[in-house]
Amino acid sequence: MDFGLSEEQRQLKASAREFLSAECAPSAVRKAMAAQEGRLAEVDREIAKLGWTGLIVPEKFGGAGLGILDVAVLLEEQGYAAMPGPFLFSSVLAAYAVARGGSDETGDKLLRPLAEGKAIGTIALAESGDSLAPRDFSTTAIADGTGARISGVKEFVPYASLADFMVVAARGDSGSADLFAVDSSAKGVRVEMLKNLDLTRRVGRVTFDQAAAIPLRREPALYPRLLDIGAVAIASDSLGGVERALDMAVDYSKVREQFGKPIGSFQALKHVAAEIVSEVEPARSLLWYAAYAQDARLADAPRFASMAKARLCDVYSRGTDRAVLMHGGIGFTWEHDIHLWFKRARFNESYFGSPALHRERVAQLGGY
Amino acid sequence: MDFGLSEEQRQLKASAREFLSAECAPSAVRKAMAAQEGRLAEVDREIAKLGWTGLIVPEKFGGAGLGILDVAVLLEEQGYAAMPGPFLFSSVLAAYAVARGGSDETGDKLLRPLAEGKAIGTIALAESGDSLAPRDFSTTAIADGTGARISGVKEFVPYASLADFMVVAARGDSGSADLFAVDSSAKGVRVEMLKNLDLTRRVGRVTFDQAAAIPLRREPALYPRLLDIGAVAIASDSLGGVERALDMAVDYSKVREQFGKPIGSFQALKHVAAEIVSEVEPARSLLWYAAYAQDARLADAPRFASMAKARLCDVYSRGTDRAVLMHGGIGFTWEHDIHLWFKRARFNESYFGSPALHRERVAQLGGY
Amino acid sequence: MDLNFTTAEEEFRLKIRRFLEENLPKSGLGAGREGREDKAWLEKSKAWQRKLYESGYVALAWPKEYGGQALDPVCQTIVNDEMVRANAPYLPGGSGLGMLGPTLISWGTEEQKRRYLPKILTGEEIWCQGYSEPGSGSDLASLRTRAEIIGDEFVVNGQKVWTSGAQHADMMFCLVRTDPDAPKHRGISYILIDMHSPGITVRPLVQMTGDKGFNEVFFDNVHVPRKNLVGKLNEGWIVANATLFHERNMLGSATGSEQRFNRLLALTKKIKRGGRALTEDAVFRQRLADLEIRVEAMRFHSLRQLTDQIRGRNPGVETMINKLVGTELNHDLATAAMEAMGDYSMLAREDASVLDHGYWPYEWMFSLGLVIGGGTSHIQKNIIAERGLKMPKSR
Amino acid sequence: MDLNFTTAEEEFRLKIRRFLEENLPKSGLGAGREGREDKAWLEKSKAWQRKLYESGYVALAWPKEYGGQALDPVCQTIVNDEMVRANAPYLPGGSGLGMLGPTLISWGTEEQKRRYLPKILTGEEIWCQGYSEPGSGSDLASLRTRAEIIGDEFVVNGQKVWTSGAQHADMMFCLVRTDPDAPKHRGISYILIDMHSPGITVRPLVQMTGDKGFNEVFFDNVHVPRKNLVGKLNEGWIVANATLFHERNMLGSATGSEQRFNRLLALTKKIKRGGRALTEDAVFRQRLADLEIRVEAMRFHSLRQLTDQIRGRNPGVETMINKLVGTELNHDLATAAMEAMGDYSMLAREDASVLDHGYWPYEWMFSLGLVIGGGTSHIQKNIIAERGLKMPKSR
Repeated sequence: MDFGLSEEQRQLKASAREFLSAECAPSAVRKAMAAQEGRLAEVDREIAKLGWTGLIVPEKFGGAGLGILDVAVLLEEQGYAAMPGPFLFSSVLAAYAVARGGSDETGDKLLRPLAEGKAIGTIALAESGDSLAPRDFSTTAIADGTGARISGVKEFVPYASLADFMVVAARGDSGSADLFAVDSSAKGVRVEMLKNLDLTRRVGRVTFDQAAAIPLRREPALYPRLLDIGAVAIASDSLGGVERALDMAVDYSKVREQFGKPIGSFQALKHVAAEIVSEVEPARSLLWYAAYAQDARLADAPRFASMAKARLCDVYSRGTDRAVLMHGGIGFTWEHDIHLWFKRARFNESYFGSPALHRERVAQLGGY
Repeated sequence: MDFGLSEEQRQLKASAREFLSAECAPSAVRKAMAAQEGRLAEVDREIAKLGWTGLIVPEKFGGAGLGILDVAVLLEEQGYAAMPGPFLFSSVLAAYAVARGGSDETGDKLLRPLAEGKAIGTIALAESGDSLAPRDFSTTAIADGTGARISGVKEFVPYASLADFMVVAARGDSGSADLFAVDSSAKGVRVEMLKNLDLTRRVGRVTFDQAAAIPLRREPALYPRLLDIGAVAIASDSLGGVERALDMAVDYSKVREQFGKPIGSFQALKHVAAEIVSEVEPARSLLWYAAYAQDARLADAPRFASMAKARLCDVYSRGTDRAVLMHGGIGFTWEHDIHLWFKRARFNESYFGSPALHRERVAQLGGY
Repeated sequence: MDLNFTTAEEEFRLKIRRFLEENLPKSGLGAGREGREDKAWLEKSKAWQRKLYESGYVALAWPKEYGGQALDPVCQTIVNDEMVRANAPYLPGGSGLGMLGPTLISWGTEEQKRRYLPKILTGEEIWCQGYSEPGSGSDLASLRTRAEIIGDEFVVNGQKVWTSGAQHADMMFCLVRTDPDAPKHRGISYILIDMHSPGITVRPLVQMTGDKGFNEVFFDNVHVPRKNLVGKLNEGWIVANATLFHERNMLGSATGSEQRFNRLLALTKKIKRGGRALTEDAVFRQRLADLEIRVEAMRFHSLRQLTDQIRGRNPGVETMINKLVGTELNHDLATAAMEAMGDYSMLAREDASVLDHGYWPYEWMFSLGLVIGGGTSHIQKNIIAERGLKMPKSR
Repeated sequence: MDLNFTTAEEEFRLKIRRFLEENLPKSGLGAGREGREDKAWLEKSKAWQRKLYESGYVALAWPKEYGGQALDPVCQTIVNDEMVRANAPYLPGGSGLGMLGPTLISWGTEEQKRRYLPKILTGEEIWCQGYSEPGSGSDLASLRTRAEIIGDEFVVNGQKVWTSGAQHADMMFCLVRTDPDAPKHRGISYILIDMHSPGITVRPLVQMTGDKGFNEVFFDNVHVPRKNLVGKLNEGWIVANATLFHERNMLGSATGSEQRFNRLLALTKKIKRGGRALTEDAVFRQRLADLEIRVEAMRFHSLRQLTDQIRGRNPGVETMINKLVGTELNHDLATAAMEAMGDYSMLAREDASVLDHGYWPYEWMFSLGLVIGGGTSHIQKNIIAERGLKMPKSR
């Protein structure tokens, strides 16, 4: 029985904290926010060198072959930094789908450059409706030889204009896969970027018109697993985010003075901060288990993915809301950085389903 | 446009406060709690002299013929005092049902002694299921000449063993009334008292076996109106209750010292108190409107009855919970009085339907 | 208790309703809170206020001698309700109408009233509030902007911050320190400053919404005539509190909440969740009903306070809670709307696919700003506990 | 991270599970919190603790020389889990096992350890805690019970309050003031008092539940040998804090929450609402799921702390939150159960029609008592903020 991060994971976390606080300080994040692409190309180059881009890519495709708990630790730090760019969608979700669902040939073609930082993947799942279930998709896949042709419109596709390939969920013929890899430069793929509230991220609308696609069917039931990994990934980012918001509010409360003393000496602010951390720490433990359950392929892994998504997103939204309030007027300015996390929390809360939706799933999977 | 209590209502309130603080202090309430009957016979005699028992009884039956807002003001004060006894169920609900639904003869027979304080009525609505809808009742009424015969089991009948008559809800033949007046001493009426958590009240189980009953059918759709009046009445009691809990906590915080100063000077306690009063005052305004809407027979009266029940009961439960906490250890003792209101809040919350049920009704009646 | 309006009042309501139907600016002036930083907005909305005033619908309860009509506050309530109902644009003279005007009526000299009140009504002079400073937020009384008396002038040096609308303002009501040696609440004066005076620099601050709504204002030897003092010298704190009282009631006003709830309800009826309208989702229905109950409670709560005002009763704790409850309710309404929109809540208001014309992302943020501005919820709770519940001071 | 138990641990789990199946007292000892005031309960549960100890299932991690087995804390966790799973009765020696024992192991003299620890394990000596006083609740360090040193004895005068189990106790670990002139935290000593000494009066206090769970204890010239001092003279505050640390972790323990959630779930499955089981009600499902998520988070949170303990890591803010989060979660669970029961929640636990054997009305009240006891939630938040987040002290 050992419930904690390994030495390697703690080192990974510490080095990520160090790297990101140097290279991805809020001033850098703001550069990405102002840029059209919405990422820091230099940071993306560096993290490839650090091996992050290939972290969960299998070794046979040039990656480190690590697991979800490892990547959760890294995503927590990215959330702490509000790191912009496609990492979560490319190196975690698209990479996971291709690694598990693609043939060796597909893996070689798509994942090797991704691990090396030379290519970017993304995921195209959501549509204008609220359902992520294949039966509700209007996007369809029609078999075409060993491949398929995809038609339909996907919404909120992260970094769609940057992606070299996309992992697309579609309603296939019976027995077909739910997930497909599509080359972004293929004929029939059209990208239109949307305007995001959370400027540390970019999303777009992708229209597929009979676009050539590779079915990802090596592992059965891969699509629901991908959604669970997505839930855990967003939860990890949220953990780091709420931690940062709390740190900022607490730090500010120690230096800002009113009534002749630091505002952090007022009980009201102390209690708000105490309430936030009292939500954060048990939620961290929950997240670790949810990530571990994915790695260990436990039967209850989907249920704990939903628990983590529901809880961490609630805690993140509530935590940033209160952290802004703890700052007073300065917290409402563009100049102060707290709004980066405040808005990112909103993105995280909706992406991959609301807390209410995940609580309902917890109830269903729990047999009640 | 005049949104406030009238001069008469304010006088009624002030005199009720004065009377109850003298005659129905916690020490007196505790006597009732310890007694089997669960009421203060002396106080009940006095309030008859004050005219409270006949407050809403029509003048033709010896009452004052006042309205729901008047009685709401009085119930608020009774809630403030945690006044034990059948008043709310007898002089408000049973009286209302008979006054509106009974013939002049029935009114004369039942309401005149009630107004004079010589008889007690009660209501027998709930059964072991959670529904208050006649179609779900297992209690039935069968026509018998101009009267009816009632059979079934009613639960949580307030002060059943004290009541001289009961207003019983039953599933009748089509076209029949839903409500009936039953003489408690009639053949086929059996009462068994239950043990209450809130000792400022008593409830019992009443079994009817072909008991003779008088249909209350003068006013159509009386039964749903009675439920609405019940909701407003319980909400009024709750308003007074949460007010008292807050007063007790605030008063205690001014005298109890810790760390060399009154605990009320600590911001944490101030903020809790401020949060309670910030819920109480708008809820009071809401309650006034809900009561007024009944008197003015506005079309939206049922909806506002549900709003008041949902809101006031939430505020009461939450408020007493926090008020106990504000007291610290002493608040958890039997000796301290705060638990009287803490438990009464629980009674109020469930009686006539939970806040969640009433919110759903608000949505339904609001057309969403 | 009688919630019926008199026949005269009902006629008045129909009159303003008809007026609004016929005269509401057709475009370019949203009822939303955004977009109020630009010059074009200012000119158009000044014209709108003048028209409204000339038609007799501005500050109806003000005394006649200063351009008001000395009407019952009920009429003002009717106007406010109808303005909200018609989605009428915000008035540019809001700070003057809602904050300075009532303060001057109580505290101003006859000359000040005659000089300033009429132009507040017409919108000819736009006012801003000079209260907060970089070091003085919650602890407002620690402010350091100095005003020295030289001859019959104040000479002002210092800085204000979070000054909404300073870029448009002709005048500022401003707190300055006139006696640096006195205890902090006793050395403050309340003066009226011409914003076109030499030595004033206005620098916009950007909100988290990306808009320029408020400003820093710098004073470098700004000369202000002594007659611009409101109340007594060094006794400005009491005047300041009168203004704060009006500000907090304005910020916590229930009028907008009802409209926002209706907008939220209309939005959720259109959103699908699991194949049904979100309004059919049992869980979201609970949330909607709870919000509506709180909105309705605040609506009746303001009618109760209006009645107390007509009856001449001094406001108590029930009034102190307005700002806290009203602003938090508005933020909760906006948060519910964001959650209702699901993934669409991640779109900025400029996006073509954004729902409900992008009203909610802005409102979600701005409403949090109002939870902070005019005294954060923490400060409001102190006030409620100490002044309303008489709990012992801790500072 | 590896949540698998070793084969040896799994075998140990099966062994204790079998033991409990075969040996659990069949009647008269509920797992609930009520009924612990009477003598019959005491005798029966002392016998149960002795049996448990003799079978090797009490305080497994304690050092061998004092009657423990020096086992890994994992084994203790396994025992705790299985006890909860089997609904095993509370141990009468809880205060000794959970609070004084660990404190003595760190702070006691060799003689004290040999004298007291073995009898804590067997349940032969029952302990109670003498901390709070009528004037000293949240501000514990202001306590006034005096102990004067006369010869080689302390002579104790004063009063303690909220002393759980004092009516059963053979011994008390007690905070007394030994230097009234020193600053309040520096004149306190931690001593062990024989409850059978002359001059001690125990008077029961009744809880809001109607039960006599705790007491007032009066000291009138009670003589205590000097060797009963734990830690140094006048430096008892630091020892007291060690005990408080253990108390708070005990009160906030996640072990019981899981069981309570399961009980709540079983209850709600049986309750009908609108013709369906309450578990099918979309709104209540949200509540259940939210509670279960919080319960699970605390379960993993204690595994994480257990791991840290095994790894020898000093506890930080993640441990300071246990009492706050654990007790509020338990109260929320009980409140949800009360709401689930609808009108049946108004019945006292003695009523024949009460649901779920009357477990919830008592639990609803008692769990609020635990939110208060051992440092209210307000005090816990101060500790978390000041010690955990290093926010500036305000006192």
